[in-house]
Amino acid sequence: VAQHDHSAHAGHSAAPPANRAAPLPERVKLKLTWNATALCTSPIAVAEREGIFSRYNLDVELINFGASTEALLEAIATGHADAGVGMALRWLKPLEQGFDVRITAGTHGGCMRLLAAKNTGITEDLASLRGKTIAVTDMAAPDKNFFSILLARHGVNPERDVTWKVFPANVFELALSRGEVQAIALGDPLAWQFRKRLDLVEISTNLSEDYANRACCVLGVRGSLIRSNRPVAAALSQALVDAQNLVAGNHELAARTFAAYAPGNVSVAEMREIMESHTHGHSPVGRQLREELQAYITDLKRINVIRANTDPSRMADRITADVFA
Amino acid sequence: MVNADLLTAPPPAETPLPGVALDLRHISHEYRLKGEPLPVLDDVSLTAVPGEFVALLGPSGCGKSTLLRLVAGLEPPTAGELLVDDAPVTGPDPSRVVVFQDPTLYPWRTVWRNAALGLEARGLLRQQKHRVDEALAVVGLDGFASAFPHQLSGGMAQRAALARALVNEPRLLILDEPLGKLDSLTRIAMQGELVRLWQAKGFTTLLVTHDVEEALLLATRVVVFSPRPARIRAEIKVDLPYPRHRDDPKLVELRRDVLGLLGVGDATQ
Amino acid sequence: MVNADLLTAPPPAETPLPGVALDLRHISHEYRLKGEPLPVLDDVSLTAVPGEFVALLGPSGCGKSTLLRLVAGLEPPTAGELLVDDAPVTGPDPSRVVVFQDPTLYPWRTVWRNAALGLEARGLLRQQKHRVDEALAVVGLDGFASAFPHQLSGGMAQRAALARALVNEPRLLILDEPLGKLDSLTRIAMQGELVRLWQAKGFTTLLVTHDVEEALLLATRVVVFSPRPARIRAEIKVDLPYPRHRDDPKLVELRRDVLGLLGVGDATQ
Amino acid sequence: MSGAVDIAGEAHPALRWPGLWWPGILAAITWAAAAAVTQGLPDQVDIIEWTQTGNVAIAQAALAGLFLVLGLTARLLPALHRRVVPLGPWLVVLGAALAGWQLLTAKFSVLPMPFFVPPQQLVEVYQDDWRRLAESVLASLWLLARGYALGAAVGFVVGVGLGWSKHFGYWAHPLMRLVGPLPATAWLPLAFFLFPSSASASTFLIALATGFPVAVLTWSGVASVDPDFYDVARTLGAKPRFLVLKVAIPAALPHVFVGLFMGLGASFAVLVVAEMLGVRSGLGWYLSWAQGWAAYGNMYAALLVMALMCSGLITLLFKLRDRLLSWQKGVVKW
Amino acid sequence: MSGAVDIAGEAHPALRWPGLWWPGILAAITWAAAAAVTQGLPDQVDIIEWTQTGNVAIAQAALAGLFLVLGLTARLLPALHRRVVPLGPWLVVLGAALAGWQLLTAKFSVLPMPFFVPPQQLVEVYQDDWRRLAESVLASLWLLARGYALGAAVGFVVGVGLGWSKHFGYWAHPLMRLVGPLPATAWLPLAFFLFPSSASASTFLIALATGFPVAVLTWSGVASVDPDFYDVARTLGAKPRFLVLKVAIPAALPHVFVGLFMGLGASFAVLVVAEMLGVRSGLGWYLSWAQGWAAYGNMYAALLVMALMCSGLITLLFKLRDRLLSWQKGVVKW
Ligand SMILES: Nc1ncnc2c1ncn2[C@@H]1O[C@H](COP(=O)(O)OP(=O)(O)OP(=O)(O)O)[C@@H](O)[C@H]1O
Ligand SMILES: Nc1ncnc2c1ncn2[C@@H]1O[C@H](COP(=O)(O)OP(=O)(O)OP(=O)(O)O)[C@@H](O)[C@H]1O
Ligand SMILES: [Mg+2]
Ligand SMILES: [Mg+2]
Repeated sequence: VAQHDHSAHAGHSAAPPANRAAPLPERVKLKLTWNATALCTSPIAVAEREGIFSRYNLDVELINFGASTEALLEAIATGHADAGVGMALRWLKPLEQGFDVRITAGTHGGCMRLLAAKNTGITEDLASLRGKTIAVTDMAAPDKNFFSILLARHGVNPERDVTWKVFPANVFELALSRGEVQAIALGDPLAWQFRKRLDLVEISTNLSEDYANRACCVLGVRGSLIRSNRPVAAALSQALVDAQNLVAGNHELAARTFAAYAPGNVSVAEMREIMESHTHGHSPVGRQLREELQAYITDLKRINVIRANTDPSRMADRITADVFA
Repeated sequence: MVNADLLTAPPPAETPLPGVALDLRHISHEYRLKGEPLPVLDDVSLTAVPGEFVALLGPSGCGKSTLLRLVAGLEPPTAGELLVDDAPVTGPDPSRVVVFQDPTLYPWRTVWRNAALGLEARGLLRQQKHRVDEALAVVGLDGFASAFPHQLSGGMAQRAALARALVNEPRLLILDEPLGKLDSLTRIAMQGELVRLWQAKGFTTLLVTHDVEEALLLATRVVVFSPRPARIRAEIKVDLPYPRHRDDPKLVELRRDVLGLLGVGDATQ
Repeated sequence: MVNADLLTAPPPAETPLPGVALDLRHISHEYRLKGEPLPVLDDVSLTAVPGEFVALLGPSGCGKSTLLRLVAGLEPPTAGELLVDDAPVTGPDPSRVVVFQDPTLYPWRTVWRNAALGLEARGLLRQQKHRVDEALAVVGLDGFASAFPHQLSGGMAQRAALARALVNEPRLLILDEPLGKLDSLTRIAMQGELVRLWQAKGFTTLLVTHDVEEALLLATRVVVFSPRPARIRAEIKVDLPYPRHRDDPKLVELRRDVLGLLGVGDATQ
Repeated sequence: MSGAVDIAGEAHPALRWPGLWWPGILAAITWAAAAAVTQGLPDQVDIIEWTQTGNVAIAQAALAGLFLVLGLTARLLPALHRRVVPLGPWLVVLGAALAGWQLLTAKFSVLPMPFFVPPQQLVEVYQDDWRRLAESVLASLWLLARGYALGAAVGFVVGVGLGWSKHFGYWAHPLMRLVGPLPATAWLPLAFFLFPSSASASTFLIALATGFPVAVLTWSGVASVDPDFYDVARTLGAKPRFLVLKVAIPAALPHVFVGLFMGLGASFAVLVVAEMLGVRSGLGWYLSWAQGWAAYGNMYAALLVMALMCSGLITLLFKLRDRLLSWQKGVVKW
Repeated sequence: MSGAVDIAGEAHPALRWPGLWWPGILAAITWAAAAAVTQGLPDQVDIIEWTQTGNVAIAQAALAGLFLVLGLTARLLPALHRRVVPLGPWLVVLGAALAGWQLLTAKFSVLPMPFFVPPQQLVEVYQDDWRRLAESVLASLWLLARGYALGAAVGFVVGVGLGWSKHFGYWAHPLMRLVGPLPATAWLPLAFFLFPSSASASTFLIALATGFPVAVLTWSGVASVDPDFYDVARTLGAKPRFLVLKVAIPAALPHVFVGLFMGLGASFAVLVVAEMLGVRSGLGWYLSWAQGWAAYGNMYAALLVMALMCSGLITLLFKLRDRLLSWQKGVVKW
């Protein structure tokens, strides 16, 4: 993992977008957790390598947290990290329980796919899933949450009309080929690879319908940090938004940067293709972010993930912070 | 303790199996102690005709128990030849039953099931259950058939081990101080019982004991060993009729001889 | 085997600690066997003046070892009072050293370190190392100081256990058949050594043995027990000077008496 | 051994009162305090409102009453007294612990939500979610039963084989050394591939976790049998079959039980992993679900059930052992 | 025991040839076959093209040559012969297994990609990724060292306490029964909260996994010491301190080692979980990473390293035990 060395000032040539947060007066050390398997968060790696963090006088240490992003949230809430990037639909339920973490920015859209094997009678119509079994990585997975919302909107009761079964992602392929499940709900890069390699039907993604313009991953910042040092939170959020914008116009850069985190048999071209299927230009903050999250909360409430007596508007207020205001 | 009725009961009407002939030719044996060889037996040659009763005497640690292990077929000697009925010994055989110096009862079995071990191992338990009860009665443990070994006194454990051997029909009975922990009364009764069984069944007997008197009371021949490594220092034929008497002057004289051979001059005490 | 030099060496110049006075008052004890009480001692009363040498005789399993455990303070009696020097016994004490019926050597310690146990436990090992070597020499195990217990013969293990006790300076020495597995020569030497130590140090001694002769050769008083539950059947004062002789007609007569008490009439053999 | 400490919790002689059992009275006090704290102080309601606070207080008060009655009467009923006496100190401390727990979580938020939950939230979970929990317990028990039985049986046979046959050991030993310590997660894809259904794959994972310690300890047990035991049997005419079945195995049983015990612990440890394979309920499944939602209340509730279940199963195992090995006084304790 | 099977792999007398070591020659044949299969048949390239096929074939051929030389000369060099003889049968089988593996995966795709990978892919992973793997091994070793040492020490002390002091046992026993068998994952959030850094939280998880079996078995060991051993020491004036340190602990050591051994296995089992706590490298981390990408080649490569590491550490532990417990002939086998 030796790609950080020569990169501290490499990114100055990239035209900085309109700043909403200024660089910090002195250098601040931060710990940022992420999931280094999730290709969609590659802008974080880009931000580090291209010196975007340094531009805001941030000294960011990246900490990788295996596969489960709720551990990431716990790490932030317990002060083991200052901030982290995770999936909104994974985090909202835990955030409802009262973690002291605020969401300051959305990073990008896309990366969840609902796929089905060809010969199962499942079409691109969500209603065709009725009576089928769908594999998910766990019962609290963001993909499960998202496609449950989607199914509910299409008149399929996600709790009764379909069966969700938990499997580790790396055996989805087997579960499909064996007929234990007919469809899978999964995030990239594995979802993308499966779709391509196994020639699966893509029933839907989280870039469909109203969700085409909604953030999928979000930046969560330790509540105490926001309260005590808001400019740092702002700078960090800004740096990530900058990185997103940079990547949006240069998927190749993201793919090349992320190669250091991928196994040897995954090619840069493949990663670029995956990146291109996401919406990396869309990084909401402030009001827009709050509204997107409130919409998610409302959706989750409808499918009984968020408690019935939780007020989406109040919760959205509580879990977001407009660091640029 | 000892069931006197059973001791005098007539021997069961079975055809006695003849005892084996024993032929030890130039047996030597060594152990290893911290890498060094420790010679234990040194060129021991010994024969016994079928039905003989040979007692082995010798200083502590000289190698008597080791010799018995070799005869039982539990270990091969380092050198020399060991013949039973003219066939070399290659391993243990149920015709040669051993009473070890330590009782070595199986802690997970009751006294009865310990005594039944030989019959069970040879699949004869079903038919010959009564033999177990008889043997326990002979050693005076009929009241403790269902006790576990850890509930026995030292002498009782030794008697249980003796019963375990007697249940079988050995053609060679190998005894390593079988009566060492017994009080005089029980001991004398057991000695009488041994002689009675030996005479009735005609098996060959090898007995290690530290009690010179016991050796002379029981055996037809007494072999005296030197200190380690054991060599045969003397063989004494005991040509007295059974039952023998402790006070028989012939026996008292032999006793003095043997003690002398063992280095215990009369003057000592 | 036995180092004769050391046996006759003058006793080390230490002030002998006087032996303890022993007073057992109406001691009874029972175990449980499958839920049923098993009475083992029945109203045993016994006293010993300081420096006395009391031998206990009795049938196998009658309760001798149990009595020694009580005196050692390892178990409280079910009923009765147990006084040592007029103070009730509440637990074991290093002034009362026991040689158990089984050697019970620690398998993870060499013979030397086993013998050193008492000194180590009382923090005296550093100064008194030589005592361990001496004790091992006394029992003839100086060549096996670094052997592990599983490398010893039965008699050697017993001698090691004896050495472990002798290293200490008991005021009461409790011996449970300490010489049972020894050959005559070693046994006689050990008997001599015991008497010598006892005379030199003046400790009180309780000895369980199955050898009537041994009891009479060593003890000033012999106590004979009935079968379980043990009751005192007789006490015999042995008023003979030391060193005693096996063939002393007085001793031979006493022997006949005691055997008679144990139920072994002369006619038997 | 030493410390024959007076566990009975007898009060200082000066405090001894005819007919009173002081620890019971003390327990009544601490439990009453817990009830008072629960009911009397306001919840620091922030995010969640607890519905069971009152009920918890009532239950605590009721128990306090019971302990008071026991404290006043137990000495008069010797049989009862003998049974409750060992519980005394624990009851006192439990009451105090409940009060402290209540104060630290719901009342003063010293231990922050959502990591720490007050007792009333646990009660809430059991009340609201008992159906799913019960279903999960049954599913897990059934999975464990299959996997454990299989693993224990195979492990035992392999262990005996290793301890007995040099030939078997030559081939099995290197395999076991290499394969035994691998974590269950590593087996997931292979297990799934090799077994026809996910249920059988889960069973396999449990069996594997169980089998390894059972095999190693059975092997050890067989290998450490006192060689004299073999000598005795061999001189009495025992054939190898008898030596294995009647000497080696009984003598090895204490070790085997250690293995069975360790295997049970290990099988619980892989339950979470094994229940990632397409099951629809199970404690492990419930745990991952609760963790994913950061529903710590549910998680702790499930953990408590799991701990009780494991502890109960181990107790059962040890009961069985005490019965089988009555000749041997408690070699492995639980 | 029985089965003094002839492991040396001696050939049938008729085949015995002066100076030839037949298993070596057979091994040469199977390894040559493996090389031929690897090089001679075309890869069923579907998704991945392997770059190391040729090198694997060359290595196999080289080993075949070595075995041939050994087969022809080993008998002439008795010292060498004695060392290689036990390997014979395994070498033969390994060669055959390699050939079979090659055939079933790369050549005929009977075992499908990506679940099964051919040897050349493992070689590729080691070649390309050795730096990251080595780093992971070191990181895991360091984590294990800290966690294991801590867990073993605490577990030992707790075990001695449980076995020795009734008082300690009264309080510790119920806690241990309840808490001991909980899976490591369950501790994750609490560990997070309670420990200042993720490194210490990971260490805690490993320590917990290690400590439980060590405590239980130390306890068992102390509790099962032959009471006569205490009697002997007590009559010789031993104080409780001496009884614990010089009697109970040495007598319990064989059990303690079983516990240490089980604890080592358990610590490996939680490595994956412990390394989910924000570490930057480690075998568990590597495994989850490889699994996240479904990179089975990398996963198997890491598993192999992990198995070897665990096996090696256990071997070390047993070497230590043989040294410490030389008075006792191998109670637990490895
Ligand atoms: N396994 C062993 N390893 C090393 N040495 C041993 C072993 N077994 C016995 N010895 C040694 O062999 C010698 C003879 O032992 P053996 O048990 O045959 O003596 P013995 O004549 O029966 O003595 P005793 O009358 O005391 O029982 C002893 O010196 C003993 O130390
Ligand atoms: N732990 C125990 N549980 C039950 N019964 C026991 C226990 N220990 C000893 N006994 C019984 O107590 C009786 C007396 O035992 P003890 O060991 O005192 O006898 P002893 O006189 O020393 O016999 P020996 O001369 O054979 O050694 C025996 O009948 C024995 O079965
Ligand atoms: Mg012997
Ligand atoms: Mg006794």
